[in-house]
Amino acid sequence: MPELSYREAVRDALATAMRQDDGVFILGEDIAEMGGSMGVTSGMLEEFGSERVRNTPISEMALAGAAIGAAMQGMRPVAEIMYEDFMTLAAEQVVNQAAKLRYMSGGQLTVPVVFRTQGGAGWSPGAQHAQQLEAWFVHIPGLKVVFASTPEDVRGLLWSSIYDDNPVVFFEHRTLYGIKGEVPEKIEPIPIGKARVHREGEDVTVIATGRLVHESLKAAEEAEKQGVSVEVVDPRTLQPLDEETLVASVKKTNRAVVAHEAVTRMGFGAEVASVIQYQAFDWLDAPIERVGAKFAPLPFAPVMEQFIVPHSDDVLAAIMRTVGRNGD
Amino acid sequence: MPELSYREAVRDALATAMRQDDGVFILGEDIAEMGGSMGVTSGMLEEFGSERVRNTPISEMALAGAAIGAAMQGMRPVAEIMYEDFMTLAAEQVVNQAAKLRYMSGGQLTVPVVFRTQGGAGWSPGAQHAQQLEAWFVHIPGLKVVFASTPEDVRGLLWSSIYDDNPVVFFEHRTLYGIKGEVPEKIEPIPIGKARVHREGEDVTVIATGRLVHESLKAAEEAEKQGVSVEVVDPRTLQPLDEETLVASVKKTNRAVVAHEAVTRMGFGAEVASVIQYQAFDWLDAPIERVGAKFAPLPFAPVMEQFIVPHSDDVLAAIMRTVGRNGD
Amino acid sequence: MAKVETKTSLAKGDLRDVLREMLLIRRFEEKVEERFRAGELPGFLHVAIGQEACAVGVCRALEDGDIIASTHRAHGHTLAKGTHPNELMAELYGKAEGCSHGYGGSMHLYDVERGNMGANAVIGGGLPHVTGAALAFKMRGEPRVALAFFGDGATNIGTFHEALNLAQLWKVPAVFVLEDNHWAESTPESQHSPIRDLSDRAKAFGMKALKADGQDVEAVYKTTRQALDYARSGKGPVFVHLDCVRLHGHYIGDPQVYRDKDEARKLAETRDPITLLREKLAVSDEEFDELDAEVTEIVEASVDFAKNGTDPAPEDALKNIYA
Amino acid sequence: MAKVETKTSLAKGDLRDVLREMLLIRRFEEKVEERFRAGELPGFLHVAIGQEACAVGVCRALEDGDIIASTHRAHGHTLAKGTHPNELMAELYGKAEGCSHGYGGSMHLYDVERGNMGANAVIGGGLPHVTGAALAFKMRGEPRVALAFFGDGATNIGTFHEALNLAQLWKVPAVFVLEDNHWAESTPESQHSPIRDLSDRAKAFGMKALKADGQDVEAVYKTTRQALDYARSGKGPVFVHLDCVRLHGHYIGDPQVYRDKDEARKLAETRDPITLLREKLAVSDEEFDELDAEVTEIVEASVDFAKNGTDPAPEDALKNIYA
Ligand SMILES: Cc1ncc(C[n+]2csc(CCOP(=O)(O)OP(=O)(O)O)c2C)c(N)n1
Ligand SMILES: Cc1ncc(C[n+]2csc(CCOP(=O)(O)OP(=O)(O)O)c2C)c(N)n1
Ligand SMILES: [Mg+2]
Ligand SMILES: [Mg+2]
Repeated sequence: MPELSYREAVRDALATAMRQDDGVFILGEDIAEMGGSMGVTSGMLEEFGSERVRNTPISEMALAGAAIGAAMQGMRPVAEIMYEDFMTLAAEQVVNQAAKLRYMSGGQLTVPVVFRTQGGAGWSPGAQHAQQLEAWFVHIPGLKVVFASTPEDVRGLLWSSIYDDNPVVFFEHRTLYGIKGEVPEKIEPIPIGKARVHREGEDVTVIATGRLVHESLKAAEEAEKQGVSVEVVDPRTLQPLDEETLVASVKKTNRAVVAHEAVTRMGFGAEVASVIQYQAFDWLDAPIERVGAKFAPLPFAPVMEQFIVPHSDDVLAAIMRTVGRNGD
Repeated sequence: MPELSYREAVRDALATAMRQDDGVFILGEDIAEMGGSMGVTSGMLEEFGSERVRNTPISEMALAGAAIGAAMQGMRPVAEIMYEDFMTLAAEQVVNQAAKLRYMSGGQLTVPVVFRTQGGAGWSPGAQHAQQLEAWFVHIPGLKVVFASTPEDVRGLLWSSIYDDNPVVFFEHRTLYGIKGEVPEKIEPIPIGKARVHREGEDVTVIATGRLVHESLKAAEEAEKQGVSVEVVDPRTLQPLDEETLVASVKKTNRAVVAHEAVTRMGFGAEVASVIQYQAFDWLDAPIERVGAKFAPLPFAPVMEQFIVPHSDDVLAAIMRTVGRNGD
Repeated sequence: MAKVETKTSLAKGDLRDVLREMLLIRRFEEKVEERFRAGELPGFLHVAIGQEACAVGVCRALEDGDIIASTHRAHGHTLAKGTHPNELMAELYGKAEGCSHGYGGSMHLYDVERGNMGANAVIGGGLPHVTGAALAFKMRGEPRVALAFFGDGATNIGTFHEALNLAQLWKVPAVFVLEDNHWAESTPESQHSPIRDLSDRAKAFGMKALKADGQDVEAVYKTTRQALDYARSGKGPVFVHLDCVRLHGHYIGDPQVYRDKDEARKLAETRDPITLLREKLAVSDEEFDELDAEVTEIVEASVDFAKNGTDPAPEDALKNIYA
Repeated sequence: MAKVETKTSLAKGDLRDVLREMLLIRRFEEKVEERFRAGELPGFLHVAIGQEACAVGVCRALEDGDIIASTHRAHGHTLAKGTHPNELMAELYGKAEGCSHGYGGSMHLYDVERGNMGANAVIGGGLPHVTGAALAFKMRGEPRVALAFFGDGATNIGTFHEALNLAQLWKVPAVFVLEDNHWAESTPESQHSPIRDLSDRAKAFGMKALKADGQDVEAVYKTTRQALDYARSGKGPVFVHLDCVRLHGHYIGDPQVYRDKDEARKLAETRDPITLLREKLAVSDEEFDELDAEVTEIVEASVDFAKNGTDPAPEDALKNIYA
């Protein structure tokens, strides 16, 4: 099996779809000559030309909206919003338009558009270039929401997103672009709505997304050394959510930790915790732990930034807290 | 004690603050001659003139941003965003600017601005004029979030919001403007961060916001007839959240229902349920029930609209489900 | 597709048909006002009484395959783009037979088969869609044009600026039709815009701008034709400024406390587009009454159709969320 | 406050000081590049090498009490508005002594006491604040002006359109300074804007527009003066278009694969604002070296100051969230 970086995996999904399908094109700020602010689309201008690798002016709202309009006319555009924080500028189009057009038209319209964006702490970009806003879009009926954590997943899920007939908000994590992993020779679509069990375990289930999947796997290894067996599950798609897999895992382990980089309060973990406490109430031996960013904007100074966002030791501490409780 | 409608109570807080304080002014679309789309600011132009009751063009982003700029220079502007759905257009300014300016400046800046907005189903305005988005803003450190359900609360909390030195997102519910209630002769500020226990009870705690406070009180009366004693608590401020009062109530009743009009998935109830399962785990005799809108945009046809959003019978059903569980 | 042959002006016979269509829209909207006041219609409704020449003049100029995006004030555009009054009225009654099957309502009217990509209740919300649709046409080499309606108030929102800027930058076949009725809800133009000629908005993008009297349906038709030809030929988008009047309130039920009562009365007397066309065509009272009776019957029938329509089942609300 | 007396041009002595200040900014930014490459500076950094005349010319023209809002490319503006190099450098090192106490970083520089309301990492994000600040000044009858810097790329975003439109509508004392370096990140102006003279953007609002060579600090000063006087006198906002050059990459470390190497080299040879001023003032090599040594020492000292600064405690991250 070939090895790709997360960055290359994203690019491979885009390029392969564009090779096989004239309707697929990409648009965004500085995605052409420069290959995007994270180098994801690097080299694509040369292969596909400026009609299909389309630099846009700084107009997040209109570029999102133009992608929607093209999608309504049968294209499959993939729009890049350079930083997740700028999704706020495209929010009207994503939330009031893309998500609702099919519904408001009573099923007449189809809007097969993907909004790719990225974010994450770790490089001290400060409060306006690092926040994680995936929870917002999970709250909006009509959208699908994907957040992949490995090269294999990001490629297979982006592929599925491009060919999904619904608007998909597709989150990437900045610090993952460099990680490498094996991927199937040929792109295999990964169904939207299927969680991935990264590691089986008996004592506690950690449900994690994005960067925190990796932090959780690290924490799980550490916990193992301390005699605690940890199952790590990545929902991968936040909407639809594979409640079945998550709940089944917790029914097996009787304990749960939810981990993401976004602020804990009103973060995606709140939804997961609510679902689990409801569906696995009689199985739970301890309160569900939530691990996420502390309640602050992201500060600049690295020492403060690292304090705000969670790491493997935070996940480990949560694991230990939850197994420290007596079951009943 | 005088009686005011919810609408008059909002107006009274605005007008009283404007009478006593030159720094307070209001701005928004059609708030002057027309008195706003909901008539809230009706008559204020006549009293305060067009400098302080400032009609704006259709520019949600700039009117929010201009309010922020004026607040940074020591004014206390209250910006009206006509419909909650249009908060998406102001989101960048509210979320990346107002919420973070103090922090990014290391405490140099103060941004005492209020963003008033309203929404809610009930009048069949359709998918782009009725959604409830309060959960979004609860996720953003630096903002305070208020959602009042009675004339007394809306007046006292708006007063506190105007004089709070932080940006406040202030939600009103369209269907509540007409309800009447007694208010103190003189405006008494209500602390931001204090829940209100509307009704004491022994068997189950219903935590509700906005319109659902009234639906929950109705459901509580009905439950009473069926022998179930219900406590109804309105957090009133979603950020900061009075966790103490909520948790204390659930520790007493051992059962909880969370109710709001917004979509259940990733709604405010998810956060409340997560907090309660964590802090009152050993006290809970049943899973926490969540009552909210079904997972759909708001449809136009009244019969469908009413199906999507929750009513007192949905709260009642949740109460009955939760008391139907055996405690352990 | 071959390039369609261009008609640059309306023939006399066409004009009689145009009058009939404008009158149909007028009677339809008057009926909507009546039924709303009778408490039969839910939702927020906005009539475009006084702006019929814009809707009809513009939509007549379109070719098959061209598409439109409309606004909150959409009944006229929808009828002019070919939706049957029955389907429109059924939608306003929230019926399954409605053009949005009861999911949309007055501010969300769609008829995708007929090229109506929808009304939009968010000011400016549809403008980037038109840029994007036109881009799709251009990328596929289709000789189609995407056309957006919007109001004077909409020229203040960022979406307008971004969408038109992008359209010009990419030289897509789009036409942006400003129906300038000089009001944005309760706010007169002088209070919402710093410039007195909204055609100047196009200068920020270097976009070709045309202007016409929006009360003169022939002028509207001709100007739109010109704009469509230009856009279709690949030269880029066009901004069309139609000077028009809003004879009634912003929404049905609007007491218009903010407006001088005389203004609307005077406009109704001097600038009613139906009266103007009728005079131009020298339609006799008898002829006019005949036309009127004919369209009134259609409107009445649409109310019957709507009232006899099917209420969606409550659970239908869970359909059509995802494809 | 009484109306401040107006200086319409810079005296000879001032100009020598201006040269020194521009050189200080240049050396400061070169040092920042060096320290970034050495791996000492976290975050995303953008230098404005080549644009020093804009920062200095504009800020010199301001009166006490006037305020500015800056962009992601903020070092020059910040120094020119009076922040000490020590405090700026300390911020870039993430120290408590920094002008944002380590919470902001290069894209979020503040010095509120000195009227710098902050850099902004969101394109266009600060523009409506300037409209609002100017509104506050106007409402309180204070003779102050609020001034925003922004780039050519920023003229494409809706925030720009809305904020300038509102400022003109309300006739607030604001000045909007476009630093047109003809690049938005990797995107040349011809690819991001459909018009070739960005002064035309002001026409959409009917805003008074002035233009100057942004490499000529005297011209920048004079033009800004004119704009400030106009705004301060209550006549409304002014759009100031400065034609300038970006000599280095978009961000530090930018390999500029998208840019012809010759372009930047030629610009450095012919349009470096420091060289231009130096020639105009006929500064001898000795004099220049003296100046250079002087500012270099200040810059070196700022690095020492920064390195010896206090790291915030991790828990400090939980402060300053709410007032
Ligand atoms: C973004 C947004 N802001 C506010 C509104 C409320 N609103 C509906 S119509 C309208 C006025 C629109 O004026 P104009 O564009 O001139 O259209 P007209 O009503 O005159 O047809 C306003 C403010 C809205 N629908 N969308
Ligand atoms: C809303 C938004 N979109 C995109 C970016 C990423 N970005 C940072 S600087 C920049 C280019 C800005 O160009 P211009 O306004 O000309 O300023 P310059 O960099 O030339 O000083 C872009 C696209 C951003 N910071 N904010
Ligand atoms: Mg109008
Ligand atoms: Mg630039």
